[in-house]
Amino acid sequence: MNINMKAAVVAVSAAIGISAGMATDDARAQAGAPIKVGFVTELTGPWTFFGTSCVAGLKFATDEINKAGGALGRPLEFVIQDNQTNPSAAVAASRNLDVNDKVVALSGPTSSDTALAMYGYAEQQKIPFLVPVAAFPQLTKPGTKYTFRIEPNAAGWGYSIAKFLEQRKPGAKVALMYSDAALMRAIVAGFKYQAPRSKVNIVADVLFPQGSTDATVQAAQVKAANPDYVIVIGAGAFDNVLTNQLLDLGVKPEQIIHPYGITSQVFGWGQRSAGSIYGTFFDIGLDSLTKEGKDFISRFDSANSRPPSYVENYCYNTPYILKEALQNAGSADREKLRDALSKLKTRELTSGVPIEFDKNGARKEYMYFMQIVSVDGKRTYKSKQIFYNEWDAEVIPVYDLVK
Amino acid sequence: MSLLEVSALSKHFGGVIALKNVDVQMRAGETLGMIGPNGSGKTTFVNIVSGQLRADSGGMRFDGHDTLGRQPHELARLGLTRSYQAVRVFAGLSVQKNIDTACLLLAGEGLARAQLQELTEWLRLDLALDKSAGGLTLFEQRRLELLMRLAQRPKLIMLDEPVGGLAVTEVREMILLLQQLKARCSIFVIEHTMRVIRELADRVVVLMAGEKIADGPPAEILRDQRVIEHYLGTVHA
Amino acid sequence: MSDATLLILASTVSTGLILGAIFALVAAGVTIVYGCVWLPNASNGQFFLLAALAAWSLTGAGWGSALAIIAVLALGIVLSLLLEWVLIRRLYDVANRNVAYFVVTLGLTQIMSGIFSLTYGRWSDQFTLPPLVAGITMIGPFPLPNNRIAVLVIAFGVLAALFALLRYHRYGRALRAVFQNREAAALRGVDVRAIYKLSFLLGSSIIFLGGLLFALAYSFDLTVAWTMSVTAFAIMIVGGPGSVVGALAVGLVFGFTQAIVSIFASPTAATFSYLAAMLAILLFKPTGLFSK
Amino acid sequence: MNPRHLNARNMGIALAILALALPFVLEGNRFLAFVFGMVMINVLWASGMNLLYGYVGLMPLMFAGIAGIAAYAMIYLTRSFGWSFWLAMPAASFGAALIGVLLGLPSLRLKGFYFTLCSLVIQTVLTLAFIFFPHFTNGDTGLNQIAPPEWFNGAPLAGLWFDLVLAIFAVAGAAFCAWLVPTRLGQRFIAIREDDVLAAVLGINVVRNKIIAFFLVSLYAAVGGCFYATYVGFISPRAFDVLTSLNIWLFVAFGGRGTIIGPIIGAVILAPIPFLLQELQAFKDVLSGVLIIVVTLVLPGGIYGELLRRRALRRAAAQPQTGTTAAPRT
Repeated sequence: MNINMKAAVVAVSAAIGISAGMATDDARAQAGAPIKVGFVTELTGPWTFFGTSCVAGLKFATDEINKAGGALGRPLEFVIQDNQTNPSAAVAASRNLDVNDKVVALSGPTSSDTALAMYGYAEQQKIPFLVPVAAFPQLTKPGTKYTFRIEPNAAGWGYSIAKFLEQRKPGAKVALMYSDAALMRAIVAGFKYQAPRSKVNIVADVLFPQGSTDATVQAAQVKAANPDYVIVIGAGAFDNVLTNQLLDLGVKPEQIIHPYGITSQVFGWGQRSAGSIYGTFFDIGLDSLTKEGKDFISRFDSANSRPPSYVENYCYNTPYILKEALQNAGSADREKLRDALSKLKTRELTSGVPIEFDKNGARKEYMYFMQIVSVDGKRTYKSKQIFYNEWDAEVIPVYDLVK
Repeated sequence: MSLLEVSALSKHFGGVIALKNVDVQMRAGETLGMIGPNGSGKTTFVNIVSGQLRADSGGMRFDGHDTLGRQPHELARLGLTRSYQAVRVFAGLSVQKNIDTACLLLAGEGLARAQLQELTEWLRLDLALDKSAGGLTLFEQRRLELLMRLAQRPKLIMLDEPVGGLAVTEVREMILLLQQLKARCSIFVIEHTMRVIRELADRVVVLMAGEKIADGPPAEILRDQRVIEHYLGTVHA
Repeated sequence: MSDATLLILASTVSTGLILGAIFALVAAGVTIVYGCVWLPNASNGQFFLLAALAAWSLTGAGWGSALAIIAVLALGIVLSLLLEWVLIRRLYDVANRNVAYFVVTLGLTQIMSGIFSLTYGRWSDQFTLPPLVAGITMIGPFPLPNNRIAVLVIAFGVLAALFALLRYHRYGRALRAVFQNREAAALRGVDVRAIYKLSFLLGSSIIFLGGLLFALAYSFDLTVAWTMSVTAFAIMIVGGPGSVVGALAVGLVFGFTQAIVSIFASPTAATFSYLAAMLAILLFKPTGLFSK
Repeated sequence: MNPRHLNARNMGIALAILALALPFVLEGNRFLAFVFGMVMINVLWASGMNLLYGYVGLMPLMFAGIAGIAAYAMIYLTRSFGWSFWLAMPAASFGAALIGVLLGLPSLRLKGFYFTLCSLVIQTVLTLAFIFFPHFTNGDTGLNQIAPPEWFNGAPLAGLWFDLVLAIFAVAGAAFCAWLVPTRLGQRFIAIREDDVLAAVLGINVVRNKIIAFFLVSLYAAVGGCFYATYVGFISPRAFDVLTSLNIWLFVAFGGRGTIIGPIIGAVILAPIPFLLQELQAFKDVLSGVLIIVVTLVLPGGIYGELLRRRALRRAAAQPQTGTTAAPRT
């Protein structure tokens, strides 16, 4: 079974063009059997880009940690499995890692749908579950014991956008265009809750089913409503379609707000989007980058010929968080690790943002808003930080807003 | 009283008229033949009477019931069944299974083993029981078709060209069988081969382009001038 | 305000036309193969996607859109020939082959979609082709990309050519003869198997073209294949198997339905309406609306 | 009595004993035990699909959709009204079976490809409905933490005992088919499969029998769906999409349609693949696609059907030719 498992790791890593050889070989060199963590993420399917980016970030950290002696004197080994962006597959993979590989913890999903599926399994089987990049609020709903989420919840993002607009243009008229997915529903729910309280008026609200490919008509509707800002949340390439069709219609880049932006998206929006605003949790344009942060960016860039975004950053921090928790727990025991995680008080290596989890495993919320300065093909882009705010997850009734 | 009573039956497919005001009466125990050139509406007639097609207009009574628009399986229960020009048996099943399936209709009050045995031997299928029906010769299949119908104790059986495609010797045998069949139930038979009609039918109906042009004993029908010029001329070749 | 309504009107019409034309093309391809060869190809959506993906790869490799399109069409013809030779012709004489073939092509669908998610899955959020023609034409307040105008022109051009072919060319007459009655056609000395082969080629090439045009006009992901398969079948059934006129008319209707529905409801409502229409036709007029 | 029947019956009994014994054997390894449970659910499904596809000759591609309806309904009843699983499951299944009958009505008018296409459309509509009416189904995100059925003492059914319950239902499902086929009803089904026009002429009410068949097959789908949901603990629309229907169909076609043993063999061989070969996850669609084509073109009888055919040929060869091949002449 072990051979079998190694084969899986190698096959998968090969599939994403990163050699898992290094990590595991180092592991052999280390004293003591590796501490296994199940990493179930999107290596195929619609969220592939997030999954592969995440694994890229993860690799950096695991290599560093294992070179520096691992955790508890044992190497950290992330057993990576593909969930095809399919919740059922995610559950199957989790079960396999739990029973066959006896992993101490689960991690990995970057899509809320797969994360929710694993959440159910982890909570039922009492396995610590560290979610790097999945923002659906219910992942930390009251009563959650084993799930910890590094990314702020998406309803909060919506709240944050409303706060941003309140400060930027009181009484702003806003149009919403978004795809129908758990993440998008949550963002919009948070925004719609906070909008009236922040004196923001919603003048158009357009929902697209998954797999939509065109928005000509809807863009025209939005343009006709003549808003000050358009919040665009398309799934995958559809985000570019929405953006381009709005720009074609003469909407100004400065009017377009993307709740979240990772590198590939920024490149996708392109130079014509210079001036648009996007939310994020880590960006090469941040004011508060630590030395490790700058270092990570430059090394990631030279390795992947593109700068990292918050996805890579969270997955880069995940092994460090686990390492610290394991050290505090003093043993690779699931219950001990869970307690250690809930007590953890630390900071993100790369940006110095504090990391602590509340009783539900939710994190102290925060968000940056960046403005695109320039986009240079698929190689680099420039952005500047224009807004930052922090808030407590339950400042809005987040768990009632999104079921 | 008459067993089958069809009055002013009409049917058209799109623009084509298949049947036009056809009246046919049939007494119990009688054997009625129907002749006519290809496309004269013979098979359409059988399809309608046996419930497989809906008539556009007209009346239909069988054994005292109004049967216009009744489903085939209802008619089967009333005792009206049919055979097919292109013989139709469950080719995928064994002969025995074919017979069993036919016997499903009359649960308790079905034929006794002995009667079934007698039928099977009469139609000389007793040795073929566990062969696949698809593997039988055409003649054997026609006999099986008969056996399956008779197993249901029909009052009227409508035969659509029962000797079609059979070899000369087989035709002779079939006619023999059918003559014995007359003792068992009333027969309505469509045929091309004059011989069958001449030797079987008590009475003949002639269809021409969907209309009944003659109705009477074979002998005089076969003398009928119109029939000869329109039909017999074309067939004897 | 009237400017706003004009804006919405123009966008609706243009979308309806483009979608409709592409639907019509694909449905025509499906209906020709089914109506003539009696083979319902469930994997047509995958062919459609294959064309789009191939074009995406080629343009990604630096080819110009026009060149890529021609190359993909050629590839499509070769592939269809291959498929016809390996698989399809084995079914020409199978009794009730339409079920067998439908199932086989469902299998083919699974194979192709599996391969696509393996090969293209990891990029699957970034499929857009560079435009064939640059620039934007203003229709009143509404900006219509010239690229989409080009797509529209090509689509209708091909549809017109298809009509001419079926109406006036010798092949077209033979094809219609086979549509109506295989045996009779065979008796009249038409080489039925040759017609089958030609129709399969023609049909799948048209589907390929449909995929290319769709990729040009819109961005796409791997899910478009299944949607297109179902839509194409819906159009074929409603329009009447074998009726290219039906494919065109119903295709346009569906295209406009989608465009109009998306003004006041989610486009899903459109999909539901297609399927509902299809079921209704299947149940109450299986021959379709335009069948002779 | 035809020896093949005896033979098949023995095989069936052996399989049943095996099914009821394995949970105890596998208790050590929860993963293999889980795979076993999934196989049992699929055996149940395959037997149901076989009832319609194998014996009535219709290919219901909306099978998974019906399973989905039952699963969602069952969860709704347990969560919103606090019903016990053992109450909600039969209720939901019965309801789903009635819906299955409604969805089957087209088959009374349509034949062959048109029916298959129609059932495909219905399946697509159901999948869309599961995705786009989230207040019941929570959309593409799916429902998780589905509570397992409660045991007699109220404790949640789990581990060995859950596997055992699944085994019992699977065996019961297959046994019911085995009992049904020789009955008059089963014989009518077969007649309709072989030639429904002839069946009607022989007095069989095709419409009524098809409706009965649809009710039964939907019941199988529904019960399987309820157990699937509680056993996996998570469902999403994808768990009940057309690919699932096709896979279940493949179990039947690959094993051998129209036999009791065939579909079981098919499910036992094919169902575990995606679990045991995690590395092949991505390839499993390709694999089943290839199998579908192979079965349709090369092995229409399935492996068990092929086996029976071979055996029949051998027997025929062994027997001396009786005089019945040619029609006796007078």
